[in-house]
Amino acid sequence: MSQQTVSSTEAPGAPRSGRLPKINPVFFVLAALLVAITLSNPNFVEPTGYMNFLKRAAPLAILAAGQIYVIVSGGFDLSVGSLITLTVVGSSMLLNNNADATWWVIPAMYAAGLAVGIVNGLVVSFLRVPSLIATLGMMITLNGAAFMWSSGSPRGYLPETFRFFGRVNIQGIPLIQFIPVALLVLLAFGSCLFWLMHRTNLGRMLHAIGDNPRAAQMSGVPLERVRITAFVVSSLSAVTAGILLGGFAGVSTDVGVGYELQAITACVIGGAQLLGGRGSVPASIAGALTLTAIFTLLNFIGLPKPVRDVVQGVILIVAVVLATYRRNRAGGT
Amino acid sequence: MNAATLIKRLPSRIERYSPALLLAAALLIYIAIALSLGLTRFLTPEAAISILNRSIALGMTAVGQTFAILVGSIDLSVAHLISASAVVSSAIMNGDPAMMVPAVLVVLLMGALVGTLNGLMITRLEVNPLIATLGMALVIQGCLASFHGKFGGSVPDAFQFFAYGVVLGLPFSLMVLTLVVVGAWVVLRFTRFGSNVYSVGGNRDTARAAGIKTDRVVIASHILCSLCASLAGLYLASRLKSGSPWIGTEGAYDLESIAVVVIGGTILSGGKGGIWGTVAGVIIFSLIDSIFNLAGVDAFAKQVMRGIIIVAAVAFYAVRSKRIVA
Amino acid sequence: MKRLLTAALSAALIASTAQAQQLNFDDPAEFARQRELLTARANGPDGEPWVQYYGDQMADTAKFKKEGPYTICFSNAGVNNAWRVTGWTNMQAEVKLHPEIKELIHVDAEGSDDKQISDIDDLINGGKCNALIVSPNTTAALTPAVEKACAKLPVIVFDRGVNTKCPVTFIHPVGGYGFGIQAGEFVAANAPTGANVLMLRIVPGVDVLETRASAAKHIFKEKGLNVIGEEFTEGDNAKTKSIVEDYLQRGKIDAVWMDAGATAVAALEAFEDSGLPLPVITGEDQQDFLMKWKAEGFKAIAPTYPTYQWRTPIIAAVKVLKGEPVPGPEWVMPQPSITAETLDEYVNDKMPPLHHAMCGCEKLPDYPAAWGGQ
Amino acid sequence: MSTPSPAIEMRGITKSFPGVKALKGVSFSAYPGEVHALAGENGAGKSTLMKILSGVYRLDGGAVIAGGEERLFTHPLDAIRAGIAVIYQEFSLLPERTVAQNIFLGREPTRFGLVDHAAMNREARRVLSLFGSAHRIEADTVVADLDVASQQLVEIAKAVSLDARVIVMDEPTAALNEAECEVLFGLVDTLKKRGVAIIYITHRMREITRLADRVTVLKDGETAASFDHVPEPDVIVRAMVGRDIGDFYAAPATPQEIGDVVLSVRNAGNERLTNITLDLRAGEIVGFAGLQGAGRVALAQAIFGFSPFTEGEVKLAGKPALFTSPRYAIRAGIGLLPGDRKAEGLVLMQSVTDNGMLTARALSALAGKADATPFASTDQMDGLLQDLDVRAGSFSQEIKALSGGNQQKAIVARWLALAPRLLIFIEPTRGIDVNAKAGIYHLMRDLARKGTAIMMISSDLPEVLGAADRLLVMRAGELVATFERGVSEADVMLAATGEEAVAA
Repeated sequence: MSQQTVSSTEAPGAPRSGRLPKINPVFFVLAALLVAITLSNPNFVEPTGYMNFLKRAAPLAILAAGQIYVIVSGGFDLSVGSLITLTVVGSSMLLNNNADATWWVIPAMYAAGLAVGIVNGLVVSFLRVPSLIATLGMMITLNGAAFMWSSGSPRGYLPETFRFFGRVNIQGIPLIQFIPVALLVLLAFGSCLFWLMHRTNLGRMLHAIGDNPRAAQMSGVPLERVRITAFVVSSLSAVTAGILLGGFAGVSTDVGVGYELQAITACVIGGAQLLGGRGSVPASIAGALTLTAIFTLLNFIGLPKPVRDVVQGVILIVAVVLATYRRNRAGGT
Repeated sequence: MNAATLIKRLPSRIERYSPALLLAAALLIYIAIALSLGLTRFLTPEAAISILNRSIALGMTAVGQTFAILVGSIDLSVAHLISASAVVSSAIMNGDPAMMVPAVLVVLLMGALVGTLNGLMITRLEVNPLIATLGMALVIQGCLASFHGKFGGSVPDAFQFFAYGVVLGLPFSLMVLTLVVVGAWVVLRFTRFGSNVYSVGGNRDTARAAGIKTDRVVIASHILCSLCASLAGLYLASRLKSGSPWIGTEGAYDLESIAVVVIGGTILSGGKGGIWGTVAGVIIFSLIDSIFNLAGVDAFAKQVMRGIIIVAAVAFYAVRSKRIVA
Repeated sequence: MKRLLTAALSAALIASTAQAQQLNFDDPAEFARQRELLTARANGPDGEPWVQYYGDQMADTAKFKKEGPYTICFSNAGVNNAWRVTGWTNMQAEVKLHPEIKELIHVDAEGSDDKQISDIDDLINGGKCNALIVSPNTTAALTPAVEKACAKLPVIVFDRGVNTKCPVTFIHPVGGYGFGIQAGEFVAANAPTGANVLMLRIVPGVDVLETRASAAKHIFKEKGLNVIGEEFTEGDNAKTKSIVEDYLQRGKIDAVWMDAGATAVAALEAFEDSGLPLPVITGEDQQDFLMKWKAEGFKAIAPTYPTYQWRTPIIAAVKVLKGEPVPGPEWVMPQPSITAETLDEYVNDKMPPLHHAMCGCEKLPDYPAAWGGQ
Repeated sequence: MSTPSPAIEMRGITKSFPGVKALKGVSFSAYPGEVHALAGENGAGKSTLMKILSGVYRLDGGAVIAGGEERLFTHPLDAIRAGIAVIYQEFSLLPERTVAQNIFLGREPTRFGLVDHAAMNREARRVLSLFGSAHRIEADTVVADLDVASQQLVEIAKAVSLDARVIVMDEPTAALNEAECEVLFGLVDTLKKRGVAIIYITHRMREITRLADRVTVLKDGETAASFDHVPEPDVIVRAMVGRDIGDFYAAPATPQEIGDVVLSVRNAGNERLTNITLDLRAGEIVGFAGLQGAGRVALAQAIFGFSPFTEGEVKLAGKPALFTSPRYAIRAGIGLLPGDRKAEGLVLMQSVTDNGMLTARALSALAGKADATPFASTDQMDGLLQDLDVRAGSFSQEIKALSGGNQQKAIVARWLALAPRLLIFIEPTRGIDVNAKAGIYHLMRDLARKGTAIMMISSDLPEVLGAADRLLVMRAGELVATFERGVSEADVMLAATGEEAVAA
């Protein structure tokens, strides 16, 4: 409505003063938090300190890196938490204490994730159910399915072959002594998703459909395919996170609870725009690390859980307010 | 009026009765299952009342959520507000009938405060409603947990009349819910504020251009939403004799109330829908619950089916629209 | 003005909640009673703790006598954790031992008080039930519904109780203090004097768990142990592991005390992954913990909250309907701990990791398949 | 005729948006009982001025004087209370609500505090009856069920029902046929007699001649001319355009330049179109005229596969071309520049380059490199944007800060990268200032010279007449006339409205 007049005058585009490389503030916040953690616990600079931190943050970071795909495309994926549960429970059921089965169980879980992502995408694209509701339904369904499958008590232990990814540290690395496999997984998965989002057509298409789906459609963007891909990426990241979490901590039936909201929170802290059009994979990963760092810090300084909830809530709101403020100040409508 | 416009207006007529259609379908399934299992006693008026009685808290919350969604917002903090209301009311009453009125007042005031804050964050700070209310939920949860081990207390027997009292053969709580529903209907249908809710939800710019103070409408809707949640909290405190800090979250009232509202045909982006759809949605949910209980479906399978039903019901409305959703 | 009012009200609120706080989970009399029961001898056949009971007070059930076959109804708080899953399987198997039971109608409240109240309502209005078994989701909340049910039919409550004496009997093991005492005393006896103890809790505010913690704290205080922290894990393995890792980074932990054993293995793995020797630990009878214990041979005890108590309500219900006396109004059953000496009886690598070994289910029909074993 | 004190006066109004100075000290007034026409090209600042008057925007400088005192409108409500009603160009109706609810939006009649639906419908019917029996609109119809003309009338009724002292009408006739226009003109006369001050925004000279008492022309955010009488149309036009029309449009195509048939449509139709038959040739710009809702956009969307033809035969370069989605149409070589750039064309939060690359990327493999598609690399795109003289601080800046003309050129670049056979321009110069307009016309001609078939849809009749080689007129979903270049505006209007007598 306003656009017509806003853009009326052909201003010779007073070129924006110097395009300084804009660094997402989340990185500064993360750095500050890490300094604070170090101050409250000097042992943090030891490899065990920061490596444990990274290892523990890896699942959420991967999840956020996947969730950002759906958020950039304009939606939400609430089903990731229960997909994590399904991955852990399902792996336990399929492995059935057989360590040699890992090689096919992991692909099988990825296949399940793929199916979940496709269904989410199809329901949103073709049944036109808003993703908030579609993935909420999926979340409830998957949770029920995980329990139904295992009758509430998953059958097998997760063998060391499976737990390798989430638990093992590779020793004997110069300088840093050791490196957790989970961190390697995060680096590999994260760079894949970075490349896909920021270097390929898919990434630009995701931004386009989140920014203005109608314009994207009129420009020939295959809306459905792109949207389904976003949900698939998110689901696959959930399976990956599930494998890491199962590896890190073993079988349990409520591993995934609450992860969906944490992942969205991480993306928001990373400056993603809800309802689409803006977001970055590294910033979302940084957002996840920030969130984990906040929890760790609050743990170290011995704040009780209630305070942690309040802090998380306040940070969430402040992050969004600041992002909005920055954008408004930067001009535009 | 030519043929083309007639064709165009036909679907919008059907759409208006879709919640009723869904409700009828659920009712039919219920009756069919009851008959096929030979459980005719589940088809009596008493059974109907007991089905309705299942969803008093959800009903109250959903009425409030309808306002939030109609105005183009959403409220994820209701579940925690319900817990907080139940805990605070039972802590203040602490078995003393004299404290009933102050407790109710404090709880409603708290609801109004939470609603106002939600509304202010959304309008003045321009925070996405999902994030604003999610943040609020976390803050409430934190405040609640900081009272952990200190809650206790219980409501006096007199207060339990709210949940268990019977007036003229009808449960008192059901009458309260009916009152809330009718009240909400009157507000939406017969007050200027109600019209404004639809207008702001339909198109905020248009509403503003027509001279509506849109921020106030959003804030007021959130206050109503929170008040309804507080009322639900009071009801639960009365029903359970005491408030526990997980009462709202264990009932998943945040997501369930949203699900019920959209199943009732109110669209998530706002401006279209209404209270009767929500009522239909609530009854559908209760019926589903009862159907599952009747048919002896186990809890996990029930969950699976409930998830599918939510999506299917919303798809039922949405699939015809040409609008792109995300 | 409004702000003032709010301030005043919140002050009043804090004052009144502070008062409510007096309802604490620290009852010295109960503590002493349970401490005694742990060493008392139970009545009933040896080796079948699910029909054993302390004391000799019996409930008269003649008025409930009825011709079979019976329909027994069960309002279950939920099957939302592994302990309840094992228990529920026990109960279903127990039913198979009683030909006089025609049907067990099971309604699952999915962890919601509100729903459970409706469920109980539906069950009694359905008019089909001869007896009602209730496993309440919350003590206070379910009291009115149970009272209502008592007026119509014999009610048997187990696991968590209700605040009324109206049920025929309330079946439960010794209790939370007992659990806390068993675990606390073991730690005190096996950790060095003045040892650092980390207390890992599930969530605050749950009565059974609060009493376990308060009992343990008593013992630790008594024996001069140093509690370095009390953390809530929400029963989440990953969170447990992270918390323990963080503590290990900052100092030494000699013993880990847990109010419930679900995440005991995760706590141990934190030590392993940090390359530290395993501490003195208290777990529970979950199979994964027992397996680990057996394999690594660390100092541990597994107090139990036995799942065999899920068999007893069925036994009791049948007795009640036959008019036979049952222990009542409370049926307190033994609550054994698994120790290094008895570990071999319970550890079983054929059973699933989250199976609770103290199930008394080994001789039940369909064992082990129905419990997920091989 | 005018009484001494103006009903509304605006003095030295200035207004800036980030990067744009939209109004540079404009003064304007309207007296009770007069029609003051406000003319100007699209984007001259008319709408901004009126949005300040109606409280949608806050002014940066200057003063608004209503009823003798200075007012600061911070919310539309302030303006409404001051007796100012606006009929917006973009419909501000809520599609899901009834006609009566829309008319009384935000000020529903109440009784005992409750909305009196009966009274509201009654009152709505009374207001609607002003339009006479020719055009019947039921008060309880849902607006979404109305056709475009009826919606425009509801919009007018909404303003009239306010009993305002000042009514602003922003191009109110765009969707109306001749009979409906006459109804509106009659209504304006009635309001005038009642002493209402009417600000009438239009660029149709005919309406200015028919209705106006005074005329003010805006150009580039400034008052270009102001007349206390109604001057000859060409005087107004010159003031609006600010230069000779001669070189404004590019030279027409010579017969040699017009090549083979690119698109041929035979007896095609769908829900909104009937029996469409036409040929579009390489090198030719074909203009489409008609009222709003006459089916021109529907035709473009049908060819483009957005709301496809359901019957008939379409061929693109000899091959069957009944596309069911824009993607297929684009692949086959059809491009479309939407009329509502913001809603359908731009991805506002993305960079200028990204907007230019959108289609090239959309047609490439999803996993392919975003910086080097088979159609264009980002470097080539930046070169193209430079060639089109897109002015931006940097092509990596978000496109939303650019002016309308530059945005439009970025969309043109999007299509140029694909070298389409047929390019459809819908309202190509909407919201674009005069100088940039000429640029767009010349660009269209250059494209045609390179062998592209161009379909041009515009509501600006002089523009279509000036820029097109051939003119097709649509009415009610049908093609009703074909004109060669040089036809008069009156003949086109006659065909478009289907009326017998047309005032010049």
